[in-house]
Amino acid sequence: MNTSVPLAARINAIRHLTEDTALFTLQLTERPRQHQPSPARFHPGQFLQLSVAGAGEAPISYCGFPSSDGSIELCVRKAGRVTAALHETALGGQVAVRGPFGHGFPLEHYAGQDVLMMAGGLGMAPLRSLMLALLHQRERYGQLTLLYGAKAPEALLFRHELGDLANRKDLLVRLAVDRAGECPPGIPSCRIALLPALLEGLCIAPDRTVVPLCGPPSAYRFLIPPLLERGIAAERIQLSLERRMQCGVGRCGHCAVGTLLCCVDGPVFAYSMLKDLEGAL
Amino acid sequence: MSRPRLAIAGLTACSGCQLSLLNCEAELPLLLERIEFQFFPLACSPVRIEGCYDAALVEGCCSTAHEAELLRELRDHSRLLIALGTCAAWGGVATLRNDTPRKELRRQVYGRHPLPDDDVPRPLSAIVKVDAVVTGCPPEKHELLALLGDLLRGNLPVRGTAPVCTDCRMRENLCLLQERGMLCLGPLTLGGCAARCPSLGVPCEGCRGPAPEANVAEALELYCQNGFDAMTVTGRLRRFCPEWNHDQRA
Amino acid sequence: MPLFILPQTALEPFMERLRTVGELHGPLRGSDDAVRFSFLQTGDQPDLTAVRSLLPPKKYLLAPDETILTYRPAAGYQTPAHETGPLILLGVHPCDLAAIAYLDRQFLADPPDPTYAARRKRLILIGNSCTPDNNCSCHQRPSALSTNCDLFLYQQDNGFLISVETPHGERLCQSLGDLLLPAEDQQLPPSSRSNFGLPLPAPSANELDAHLPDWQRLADHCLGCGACSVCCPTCSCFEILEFGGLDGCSAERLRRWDNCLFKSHSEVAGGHSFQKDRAQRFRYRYRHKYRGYGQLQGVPSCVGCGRCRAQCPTGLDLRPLAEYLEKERP
Amino acid sequence: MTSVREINQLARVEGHGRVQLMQQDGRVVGARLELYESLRLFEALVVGRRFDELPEIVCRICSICSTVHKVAALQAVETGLGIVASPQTVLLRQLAVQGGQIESHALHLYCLALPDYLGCGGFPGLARLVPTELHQGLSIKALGNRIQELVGGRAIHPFNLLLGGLGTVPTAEQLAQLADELLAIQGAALATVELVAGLQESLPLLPALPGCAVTGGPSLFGDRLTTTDGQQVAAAGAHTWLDEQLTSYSHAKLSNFGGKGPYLAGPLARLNLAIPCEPAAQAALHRFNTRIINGTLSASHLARAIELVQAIERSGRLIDELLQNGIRPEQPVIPEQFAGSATALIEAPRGLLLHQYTFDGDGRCTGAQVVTPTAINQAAMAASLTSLVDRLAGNSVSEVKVQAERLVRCFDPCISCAVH
Ligand SMILES: Cc1cc2nc3c(=O)[nH]c(=O)nc-3n(C[C@H](O)[C@H](O)[C@H](O)COP(=O)(O)OP(=O)(O)OC[C@H]3O[C@@H](n4cnc5c(N)ncnc54)[C@H](O)[C@@H]3O)c2cc1C
Ligand code: SF4
Ligand code: SF4
Ligand code: SF4
Repeated sequence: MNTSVPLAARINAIRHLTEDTALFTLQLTERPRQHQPSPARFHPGQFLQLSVAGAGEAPISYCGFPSSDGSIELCVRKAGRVTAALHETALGGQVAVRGPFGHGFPLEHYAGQDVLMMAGGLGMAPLRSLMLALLHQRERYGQLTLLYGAKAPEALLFRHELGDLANRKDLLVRLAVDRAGECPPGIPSCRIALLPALLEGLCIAPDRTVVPLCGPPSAYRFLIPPLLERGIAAERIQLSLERRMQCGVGRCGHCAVGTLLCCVDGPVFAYSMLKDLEGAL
Repeated sequence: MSRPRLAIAGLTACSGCQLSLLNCEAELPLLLERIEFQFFPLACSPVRIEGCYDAALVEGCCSTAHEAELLRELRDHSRLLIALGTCAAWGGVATLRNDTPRKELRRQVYGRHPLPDDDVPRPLSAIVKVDAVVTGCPPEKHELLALLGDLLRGNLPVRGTAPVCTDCRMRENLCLLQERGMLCLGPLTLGGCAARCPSLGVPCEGCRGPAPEANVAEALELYCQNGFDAMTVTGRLRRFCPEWNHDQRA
Repeated sequence: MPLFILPQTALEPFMERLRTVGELHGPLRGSDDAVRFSFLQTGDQPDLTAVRSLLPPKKYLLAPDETILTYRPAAGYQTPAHETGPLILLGVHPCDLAAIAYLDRQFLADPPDPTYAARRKRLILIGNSCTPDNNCSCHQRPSALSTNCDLFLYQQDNGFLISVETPHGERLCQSLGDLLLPAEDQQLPPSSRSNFGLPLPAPSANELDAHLPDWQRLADHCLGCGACSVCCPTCSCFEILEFGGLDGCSAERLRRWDNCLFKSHSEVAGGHSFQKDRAQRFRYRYRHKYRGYGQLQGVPSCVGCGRCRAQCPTGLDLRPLAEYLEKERP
Repeated sequence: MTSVREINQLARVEGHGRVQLMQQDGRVVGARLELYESLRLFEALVVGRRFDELPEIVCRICSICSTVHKVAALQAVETGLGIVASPQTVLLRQLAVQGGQIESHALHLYCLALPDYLGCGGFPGLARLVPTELHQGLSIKALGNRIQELVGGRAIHPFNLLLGGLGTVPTAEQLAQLADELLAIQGAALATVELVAGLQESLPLLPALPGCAVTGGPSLFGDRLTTTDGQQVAAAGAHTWLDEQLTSYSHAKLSNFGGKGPYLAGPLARLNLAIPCEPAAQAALHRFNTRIINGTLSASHLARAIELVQAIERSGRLIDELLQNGIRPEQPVIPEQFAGSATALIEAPRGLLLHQYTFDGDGRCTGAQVVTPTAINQAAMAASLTSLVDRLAGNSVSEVKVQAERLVRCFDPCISCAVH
């Protein structure tokens, strides 16, 4: 499979989510070449490489639901050269993508399980993709919970969707923010607390709960211990790691996590794989 | 695509960084189509700071109140301010004897003649916020063109970190330090010049300034083992950058 | 596996014949006394007894700096055209051959890297036996001497014993028929390298002990100059850079050799680095070289060519550490 | 009532300078040139430095003249320490200096001066008005840079020019290639002479001043200073003869020529001193003899154009000689003594350049003097500005400003050099 050449895509929609983050909807305008997979077919938790000509390439997680029409949703924060260039690109502008890369969340093992999703900051992007997939076949899973923390209410991503989600009977949503601000409409509880505090009072059955986890690199150290304390086994905690990443296929050598490579062995890893790996967390 | 408006100015320096731009003879016509050189006293009149610039490229270190004022004015008028060349980035040759009082140096050249006071020459970042740096004495053509290519798109250049030695080994040069015992500053100097000097058998004089991850302490030891005294080595180090942390092991 | 003899006197015509097959490159000693793999013009005498070249032959497969994609608004991203036509590398030592085999496993695995694959495809490898020096550690990573080449030349008193390793090599020999003598009852020298590239047993826990003082000791002496990775035949980390053209719309994407001993190697946006101190990075390098990582985890990538030791300005040597740790293993 | 109007800062010249126009009752009555470039104090910076560092440091005085500064410094240090560079090195240095001359003259003529005659502000305007001519000028300039690159390793701050030799000697193939390019560019150089000769001059005709230049060696080189009024000064006495003084308004020292000045340095002075010319340059000089010999100041651009032809021919000649002698790789000569002092004279694109150094027994510099063409020309510039103001009596201030700036550009000032 040849994933080395980015395929052209058009920005079909831009929705500003926060001051520095926007949701981009892309439409492939170039057909995959021979032996090339379609970047529009993916599993939640996988990522693609997004190119903005003249600026370069950056790894971005899929954040939408795999759709048949070839559109791709990406939630991107302005962080540097490529992401800033993307934000400068106008609606209808051309970018390029290649992928999908890596292993996503092991959905096939989630059937019949309670899924406790925990997202910090931009970690909501890949988890949204997972959540949409879970909700799409809602009946296959047990209890679904989303714990989501951000710096401030204004920094919560997908505020326009959170209200509806919170009103669903089949999904429990809890939000935490570091400091006060204006809460999204329809959200009953937006606590000023750290993300792990949202676990308080949750009824968790450790042996049938899986925990997909996604947050900034520094967050994992304080997110994981409370889960272990609740008796959740290390294999049941699945986290998505962020590393410097350039080729996406395990060659450039930048995304090493101990002896594993984030791009091909991850970016989603079971905590059990990482816990003894130096430099992983 | 709108044409970015640039201001190109020189402070205390030799004009080499600006000249490097004019030395892109083959590319100049294309550059003129794509970029507006709004303020560029070396090559264009009139000299007037007006309106806003997308970027100001400033050469040289800052050594007078007048220059500091010009620098602040350019900063205020520009979205981006770029330190062009080693003097702007690190201080350069003009800062060679920053540890001797200016008065004393002035006396050596001008005697007791009264001259307006000047300051200790300093890099731009000591006065204003600098958005990006292109080092080199003078900077390399390809880096200038890459900078302009980035400015055309509103990007800032990517900054390398590898030292000159990396370039040098990539060009498959015999190491002058190791094999010829020369005082080559390659290990301590920021690369990007394709190891110009060692490739012609001339030891690197460090014209691009310190590499961020340089192991200064170890290099000093190594030079010493090769028979260079501390005075010679420090003198060399300071040719382009007055501030080195001799204990840095990064 | 047929064997032939190439008398020393026939080396020159042998090379001339090779030139009719493809572009001939080999180790050439320069006026500075350093050996580099270079284009061999008629009359150039390759140095087939040199212990090592400054850069390994990986430069023929992964250039220090190369364009991997070009962008034009109408055409999108495209891979640049690659040179075709055979390129013959003469005089590649067993360690370097093993290194190419290692790179092949990395770059030809699915999905193959187009630039590497195109370059590899045109390469004809003619191996050459050698006499290791103090910097070499090839004996630790035994593999068949002739692994991965088309022809292999064993140095003998008055010429070379040639073993044919691939059908390609066989065809080459046929076209050289009149220059070669049959090697009657000659035997291949015993090979001490029998299992290069095979996985090692899992590392013992203490091998990875972060608190070994040796890491810090090594790290303190490391200049961070990058020489070791640049000259290592299996170091293949690269960074990718994109440059926008002055026309405002075209662009070029480059890849350039990188180095795991640089902090920037593992830095992400915002400046967070996953390998902050040099000691950590040293251990990382050690593990890659002696333990392998990624898909080749457990497969050591040091082929023992000795370049990193020979070219380190402060004489750093991972070898004693490796030996020490090897002994520790159950 | 007296008031002051400034041209601040002068554009299209290297460095920072201004012209003050003294105004009385609405009329300009006087002018003063102020070179306010900030001080770098090179002559003090190098004190205490080892002899081999000097050329590398002082070439940073100016980028446009970095090659010639480097060569001047190398010659001074070598003479001081008794190093004799090989004939091959000497020829290669001459070649590099000619390359610098080509680059500098082409830059000045095409990018800095030409806009004055076409009524635009600089090269962006030229690209619009006379793209072909601009292209021609840039290709000449590029060749000057290629020469400096090949010999010096870099067009600006040529690191390959070392004490006693070169880091790496260019190959015969590289030189032969350059010779071909030089041959190919000759037409463009001759066309430059025609272009400049045909420009409509609007500056009042100001008499040229007596000139001074280096003589006694091959083109641009020599061991003494000669003036058009018949004086000859050996290198060692040149600094005293120039007699630098300090002024209250300029950061550049002002040559006083023992009170007998001012003297003009640069292309016009050189051609008036009949510095040896190659055939095509000789022919051009012959053709425009009346404009150049004892001509007016505004003929300096024409002189520069003729020198461009000369430098290109001369470079070709030097390469021929080098190739005929056969190119040999050489190791730089190493000094055997470390004490000494010497003065070197050389012609930079803008005129006479002097470097003078003294070293103690450890080869450390104890004293340095650098006198640059623009510093020498300062007095001549000031005098011509005064005559200009006289001539333009009655004109509007803005007109005087325009002409004053043009006049200054006739001298092609290099202010970083002047204030070093
Ligand atoms: C698997 C994965 C999924 C990601 N998903 C998202 C997402 O959905 N939304 C989002 O906004 N961001 C995401 N990121 C982070 C995003 O890739 C970085 O913010 C981005 O690379 C910054 O690129 P830049 O050119 O804008 O920044 P710069 O800082 O200019 O980048 C400089 C260089 O460093 C590299 N680099 C810097 N930071 C990172 C990083 N964190 N990861 C990889 N390479 C880096 C870039 O490749 C580039 O070459 C993800 C990262 C990874 C590894
Ligand atoms: S010659 Fe200088 S730059 Fe090159 S490797 Fe040696 S020390 Fe580094
Ligand atoms: S090798 Fe050193 S001195 Fe030479 S250009 Fe590069 S950084 Fe400057
Ligand atoms: S680690 Fe050193 S010895 Fe091993 S293959 Fe690389 S360069 Fe050769």
